[in-house]
Amino acid sequence: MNESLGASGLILNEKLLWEKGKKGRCGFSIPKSDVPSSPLHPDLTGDGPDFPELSEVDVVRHYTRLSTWNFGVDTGMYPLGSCTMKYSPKTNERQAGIPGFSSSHPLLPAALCQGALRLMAELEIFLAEITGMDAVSLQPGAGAHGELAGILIVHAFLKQRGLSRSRIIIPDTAHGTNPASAALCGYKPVSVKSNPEGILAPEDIAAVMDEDTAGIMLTNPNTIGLFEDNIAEIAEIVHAKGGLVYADGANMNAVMGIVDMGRIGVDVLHLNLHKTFSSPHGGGGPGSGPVCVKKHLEPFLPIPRIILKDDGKFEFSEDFPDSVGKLLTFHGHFGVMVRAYSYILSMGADGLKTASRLAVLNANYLKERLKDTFHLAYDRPCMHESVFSDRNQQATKISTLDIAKRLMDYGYHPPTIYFPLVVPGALMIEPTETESKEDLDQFVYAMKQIAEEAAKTPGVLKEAPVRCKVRRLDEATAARKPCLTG
Amino acid sequence: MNESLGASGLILNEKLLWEKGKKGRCGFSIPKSDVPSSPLHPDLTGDGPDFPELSEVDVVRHYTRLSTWNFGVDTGMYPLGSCTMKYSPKTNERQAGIPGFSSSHPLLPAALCQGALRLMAELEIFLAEITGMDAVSLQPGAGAHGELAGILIVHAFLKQRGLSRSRIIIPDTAHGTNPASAALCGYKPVSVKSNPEGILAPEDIAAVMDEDTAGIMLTNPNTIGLFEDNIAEIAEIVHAKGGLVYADGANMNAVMGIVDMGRIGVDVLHLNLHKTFSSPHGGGGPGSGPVCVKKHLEPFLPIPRIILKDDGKFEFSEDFPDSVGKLLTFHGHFGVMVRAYSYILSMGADGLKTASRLAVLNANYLKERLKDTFHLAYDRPCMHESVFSDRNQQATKISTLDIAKRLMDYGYHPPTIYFPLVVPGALMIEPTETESKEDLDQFVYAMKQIAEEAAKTPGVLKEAPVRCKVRRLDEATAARKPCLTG
Amino acid sequence: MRYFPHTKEDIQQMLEVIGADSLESLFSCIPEECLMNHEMNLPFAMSEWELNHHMDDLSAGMAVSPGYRIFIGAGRYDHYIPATVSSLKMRSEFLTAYTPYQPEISQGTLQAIYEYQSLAARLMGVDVVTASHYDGATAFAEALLMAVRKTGLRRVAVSRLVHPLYRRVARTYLEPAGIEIKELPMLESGLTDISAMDGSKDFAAVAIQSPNFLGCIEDLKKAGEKTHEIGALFIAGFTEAIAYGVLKNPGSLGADIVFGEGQSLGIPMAFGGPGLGMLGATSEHTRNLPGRLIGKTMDIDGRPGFVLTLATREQHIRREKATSNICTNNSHCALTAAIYMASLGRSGFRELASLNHDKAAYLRKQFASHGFRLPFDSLFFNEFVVEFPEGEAIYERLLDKKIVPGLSLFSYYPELSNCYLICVTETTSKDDMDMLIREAIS
Amino acid sequence: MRYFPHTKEDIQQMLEVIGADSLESLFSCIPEECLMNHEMNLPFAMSEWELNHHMDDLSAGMAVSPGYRIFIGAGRYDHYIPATVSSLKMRSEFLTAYTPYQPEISQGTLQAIYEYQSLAARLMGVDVVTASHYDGATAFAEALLMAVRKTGLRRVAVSRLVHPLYRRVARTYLEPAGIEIKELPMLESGLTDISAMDGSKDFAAVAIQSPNFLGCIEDLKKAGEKTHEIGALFIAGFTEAIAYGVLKNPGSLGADIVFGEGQSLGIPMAFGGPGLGMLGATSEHTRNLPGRLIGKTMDIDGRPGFVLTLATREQHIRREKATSNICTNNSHCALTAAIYMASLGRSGFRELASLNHDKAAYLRKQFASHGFRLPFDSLFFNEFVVEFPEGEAIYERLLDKKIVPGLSLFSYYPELSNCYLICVTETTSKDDMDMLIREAIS
Ligand SMILES: Cc1ncc(COP(=O)(O)O)c(C=O)c1O
Ligand SMILES: Cc1ncc(COP(=O)(O)O)c(C=O)c1O
Repeated sequence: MNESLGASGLILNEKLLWEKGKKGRCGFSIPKSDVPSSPLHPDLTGDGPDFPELSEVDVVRHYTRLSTWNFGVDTGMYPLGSCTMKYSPKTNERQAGIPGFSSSHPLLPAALCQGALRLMAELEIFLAEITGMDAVSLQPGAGAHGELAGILIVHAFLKQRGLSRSRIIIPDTAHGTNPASAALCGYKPVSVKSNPEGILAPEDIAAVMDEDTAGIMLTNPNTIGLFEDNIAEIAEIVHAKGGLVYADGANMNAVMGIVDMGRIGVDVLHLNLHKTFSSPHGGGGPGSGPVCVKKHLEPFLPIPRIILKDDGKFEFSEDFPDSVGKLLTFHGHFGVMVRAYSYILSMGADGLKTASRLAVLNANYLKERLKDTFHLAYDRPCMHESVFSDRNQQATKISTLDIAKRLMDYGYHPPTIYFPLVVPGALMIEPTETESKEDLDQFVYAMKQIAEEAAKTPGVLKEAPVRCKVRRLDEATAARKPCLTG
Repeated sequence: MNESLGASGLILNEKLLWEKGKKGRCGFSIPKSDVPSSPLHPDLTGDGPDFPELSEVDVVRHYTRLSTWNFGVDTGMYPLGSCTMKYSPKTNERQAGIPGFSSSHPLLPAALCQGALRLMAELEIFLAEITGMDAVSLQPGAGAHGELAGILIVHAFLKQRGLSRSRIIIPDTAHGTNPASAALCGYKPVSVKSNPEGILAPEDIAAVMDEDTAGIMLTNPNTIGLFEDNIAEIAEIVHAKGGLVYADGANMNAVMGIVDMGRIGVDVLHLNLHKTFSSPHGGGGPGSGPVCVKKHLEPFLPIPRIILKDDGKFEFSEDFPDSVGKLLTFHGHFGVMVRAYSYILSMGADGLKTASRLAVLNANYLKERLKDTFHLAYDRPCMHESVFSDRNQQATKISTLDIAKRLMDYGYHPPTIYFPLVVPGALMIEPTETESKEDLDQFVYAMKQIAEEAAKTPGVLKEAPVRCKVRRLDEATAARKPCLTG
Repeated sequence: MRYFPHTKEDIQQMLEVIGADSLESLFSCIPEECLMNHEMNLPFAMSEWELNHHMDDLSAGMAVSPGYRIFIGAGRYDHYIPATVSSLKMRSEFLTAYTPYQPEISQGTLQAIYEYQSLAARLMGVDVVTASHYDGATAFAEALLMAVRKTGLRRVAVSRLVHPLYRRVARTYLEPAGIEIKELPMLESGLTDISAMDGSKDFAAVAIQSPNFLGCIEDLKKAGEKTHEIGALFIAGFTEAIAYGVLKNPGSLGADIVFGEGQSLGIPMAFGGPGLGMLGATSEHTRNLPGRLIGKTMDIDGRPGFVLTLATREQHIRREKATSNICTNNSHCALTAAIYMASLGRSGFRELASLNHDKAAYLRKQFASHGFRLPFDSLFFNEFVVEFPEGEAIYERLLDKKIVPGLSLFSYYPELSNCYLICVTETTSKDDMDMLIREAIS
Repeated sequence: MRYFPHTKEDIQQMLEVIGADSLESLFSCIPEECLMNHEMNLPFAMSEWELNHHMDDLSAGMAVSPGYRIFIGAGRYDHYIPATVSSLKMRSEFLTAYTPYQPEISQGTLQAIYEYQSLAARLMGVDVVTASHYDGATAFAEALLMAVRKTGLRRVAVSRLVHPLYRRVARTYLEPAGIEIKELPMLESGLTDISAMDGSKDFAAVAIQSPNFLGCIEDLKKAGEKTHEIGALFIAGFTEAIAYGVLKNPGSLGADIVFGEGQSLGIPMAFGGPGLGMLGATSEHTRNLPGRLIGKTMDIDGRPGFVLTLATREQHIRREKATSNICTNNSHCALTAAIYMASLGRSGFRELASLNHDKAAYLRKQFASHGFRLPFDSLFFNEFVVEFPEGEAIYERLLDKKIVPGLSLFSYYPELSNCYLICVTETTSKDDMDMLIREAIS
């Protein structure tokens, strides 16, 4: 415990692919041809893309070495707030790799893909049950895509009622994708401040909600890790003016089986399967962002939708005239759905509820253990995460960035920093339920060490990280003189 | 190129399993019971082995972290002489993992395991073809086990002829397993010096070969990386006295398709599938050490043997009364055989021959590039490896051990050191064919850098390694006060 | 549950530190009316072994090779994937990391994606490529939006031979924003009638796919020139990336913006997703690109390194003014594609592409020589259209033989009733093709 | 060939450095009469894809579950293997390293095997366990040789109920060295007749297996006492490691040396190999142990670390005087077993073991209640013997139903004709067992 988790070890440098390759090598087993060759007309053909040529062992070592410069959840604690970096079970990879799933073509006749159709149909039902919503589309490719789907649905719903509205209410704590998604549908975001408790006050919503406002996009639990206590009242206000309530469900990990999103006035909501439902984050995706709606919005869900026929077989149907249309070429990120489905089946109702309880337990435990050391933005019981700041470190000019970088030397992936924007120098810490008490205690130890260093030897933080393959990188020049290809 | 391949990066410390575990956790999915419980009599039962209890994520992180303290062929160059650390193709792992192979029971009726039987039968034929021998048993579990099989066969052959001999000739360059295997059959090794060229001189063999000597155990190419030019003449001498010639084929990687072991008087030979035939070394095994014999020794091969019946089906047969018996419970390390079989099918005759040519090319290239810097024990064209020593570094008291340790800092696994015993301070370098010219050049660069450091700043070598998770370890105390369990 | 590390004692001690007396009480702040007033109705938790069994059963209901011979492409292609690609992409440091916000601890992902951007740029013939999008269709929609932003014009022209599903996704993205989409008709030849643009103006862009949805190779050069004549941006794209192992790339033929689907580059079909949205452009569009970009830079010691860059385009900085709402992308698919491209190399990639064409050409000849009508005679890559004679129910008969002989085009192009889009890749053996013909004529 | 990194130019340049004019000439030192005077006659090289196809075909000829229901144990046991075990053991740093001769760069393997030694010692109830042997049979042979070395006596007694194949391997190892093996007969009960040792002396060891080959649990305590009375070392072992999740371990019952097969600990059956030879003993035997041992120590900075130790026992130091000729062992299988044991933990391991027994007990009861003769009534773990009535060809009938109802004992114990050794593990469902019975009596 009194020893840092982070240490220095041997890693290997590795050149860029094209510095490594040499003409005449190939790491791929080119199939033999069993047909006559019939060259394309020379006018059409080039001599192939200028790819470097490597042997199989070159390729294997290249990516093996690169991987050792990375840090994943399997390496250690990754308390990246708002991203729910929970452990991704290995069995889910086994399931997604079953040839029947991984090698199946999306345009197979329904009779030849009942397995995938059933899986998707059941997953839709599971997600509806978990959120308390009525209907689900699995098509969106990630959270932001789910938001877009949701806003498109809001837009289509209002349009059908002959309403064209120009604005949408978005709290200042919202994730950047919220306003960006709204803008894609032509909505102008109206920003609303959260109150001193870090949540939305009904009166503030009432003050801006009007007939030109499509509704509200809120995140619950919100990005400060707090539950929006006034959600029901806010929903009433919005509904009273003919608006709809969109909920960003990226933080669903806090409330599975605990909060009924359907009951509290949410009309449409998206989930992040790659967060709450444990599919691996893949270095930035792929994700999956199912959109869940109440009955009155079901007609607007993306198509195709899966329907169960009288003969007990499933098929895709396009026959939903009010649908917002298609969001991806085919049926969404099926590979991610397989993992989420496997996770839900492995957990069951009790398991999911326990996951949320332990996620909240872990977050509150960290909050309590750390709040005397780091400034806690809102000292209230939190949900899945809590937001600290660098206020206590001002004296020695230590910033959140410095704290984040130093955490790497201690063997941790840093938390989310400088978000949400309402907390200057935010340190947003989401441990998730898969961290043990020992892991949390060791993290607390590291954070307190860092606080002490910040006070006594701030230079150490300014120099950090010192253990990683590289030290602090010059992001300014990278943006000023972009070098995006080699 | 002018930058060292080795660098320092972030790794994580990790406790011992039992320091990490805590009662009440479990990382295994215990199947539900569908039968009534029927407890065993309490007199018989204990409360289970005192295993630490960990969650699945604990287990995943524990072994993920441990793995990052290791260096494998996939990480980089691993020129461990005599071990043929060539790249192990990933497709071989795919093949070995096919459920039909990996989940099959060894005692299935023949009709239900034709696939495995055919694979083994074909592999035996391939290995006979590659070595020039007549018959093969795949049963031995590794090279030393193959040696034991071979010596048992020699013993059984002589016994059948009413000869009981007490000695066996073993060159001073032999691997330690040779005398140890011979001793298991009660043979007393007679050591013979190799001549100034590093190979055996016929007259030296003639001088010791007699009617009380079972034969000779030689390694060809030998452990100095040289071909035993006089093998044919030596075989004649041994045969003339009624002895047999055993060849250790661990270095077969140099001569596939080039030397005919059958033609040169070898009666029995073993191979290392985990070396020449690319199956991964697994941190020290499992291996596989097939034993190959000429016709006259076939009756003595281990049983069961695979036979092809008239109906075209394969089956195991025990009906070989002269057999030396069984060496493993079942049929040998089948999983390793699958990999070797896949490798041979992927390479074909040309591929295997090319592998040997390139292995020898790489070894000679390194020899030439390094011989001005490091003392070369025998300056002759070599086969798969060459042996240097620390003689040129005596001035500054730098030893082979220091050089080996320093190589780690440069990003290489060290060569085999202090073997063969005939070369004081031996540095035995076997690059194998899967290293590219660039890799070799970079290795040469590192070796020359180290030689320069040895001359100018020897302290740097004495301190090495400095990049690995730990620095030099106290092996003396480890042996004096063994701590073998925790 | 094996995923939970908490022992009863742990929970007790932690609750004490928090000052809560039970796990439930952690949620006491939540108003009563928000709570779920029933237990979730979900299947009873399965053991790892029950799950394996269940999933094996489910997947058994799927038609995949070798059990079935499937000749469908149309946006998803069955290509060989080396064991190296499958095993390297599973390295947990890649798989279980997230977006590389913290570059010092994410150099593996960053260099890999930087290399992906570079190889993809070489493949597409553009100066810059984004770190990835969800799929070819969203990359297409984003390409159109780029043009609209760049030109300030709110009309785009799209070939009717761009993948029909891509066009529907584009409509979903563009219509709410009131952007008008004009459709370019198809010619007898199965190519786009670019002349339909003659004299038109105020178009932000003209978009063409080649090989197009019917497998025909478009004359991008001509289309590009026409497009530039009318002052619009030329957008070109593909659904089958392997084609550019042999074909001249879109950039070299004048495309300003290039979109495409990268699934063919070592990514399993997986019932349609995840795939890889590829989007690139000439350098003047760099700061107008949507989504992540990785850039090369140096650390304070002067060592080279990589970072996410030009973030001022993105939602987390610019919010509603961002060039897109995308956040999580398909990074792991881009990594996979990079490993795949690196494994092939230029010569391998070219050889593989030629093989795809050779095989398709063989099958097409077979159909021709057996008297099937081939509606289009344009040059093609690995897909082509064949007509099955009216009423013969050839398709159904082949299905019974576990052969899926292609995709019926009727629902996409009503005028092409009885026509099927047939795809052949390096995974299709001559025997498979001969068997298809044999059964088709039997 | 994709495994070769050499370009033509590379080869030329390298030859020049060497001063050779061709690859052939590198072998000019080899005497003509040693050269292979023909090309090797091997199948034409297969592409990765042809190989996949070929291997899938070959493996299709294998009877495995779920297609078949297999009730054979007898030294190889079908247990569930968690996905975590399979994926972690494949980490290339573990898989593609070799024996950790250089400890500083091999701490991963070293700590993992040190932990294996520790967990295995707890399982077997001994002070020290080796890093691994090839399999249970060679561990058994090495155990006997240990006793011979230790006592200087050249006679050992082995129960006839030790796995028959283990006994044959032991003979192969011991006979050439002229060591005599006495066989202890079996009693009606299916247990070893230890009384056969009464009054005998000059025995190096007495060796017993429990559960024995017929599945019966031996009275190790009594056997150990008897053995020690006559001044021999007591060697006890097992083929089914899972049994010691519930049974008192051999060490605690007086065994001096313990051998066993660890395949059940997360290692696939793989047609019989590789498995895991487990060998341990009380501390006074430490320096007499064969094979690798990992020890804990410190580096020069005082940091804990691990090394191969007590090498003076081994062939590379002691050559013909070594305690064994073993060099490469089954390290990767020991790693696998360690991951497996760590995943289960004490409670999980115990629960799993009980489940194995419960299921076996269920099936045995079923046989009994359907009138089958059960020759032995001793306590058992997860294997037992049942007799199929003469002439009914039940075995053959079941095979036709894709059920392999056990192992015929006739060839191992001629007196047990018509008797089958039946094994049940946690992977056998009640349905499987009911179906076996149904078919057996039909
Ligand atoms: C609160 C919140 N909303 C939306 C998103 C966007 O989800 P995605 O990144 O999957 O598009 C995120 C994730 O970054 C988030 O944290
Ligand atoms: C020359 C030689 N002979 C025999 C052996 C023993 O082979 P194994 O370690 O597979 O038992 C080796 C490998 O270490 C060797 O290099």
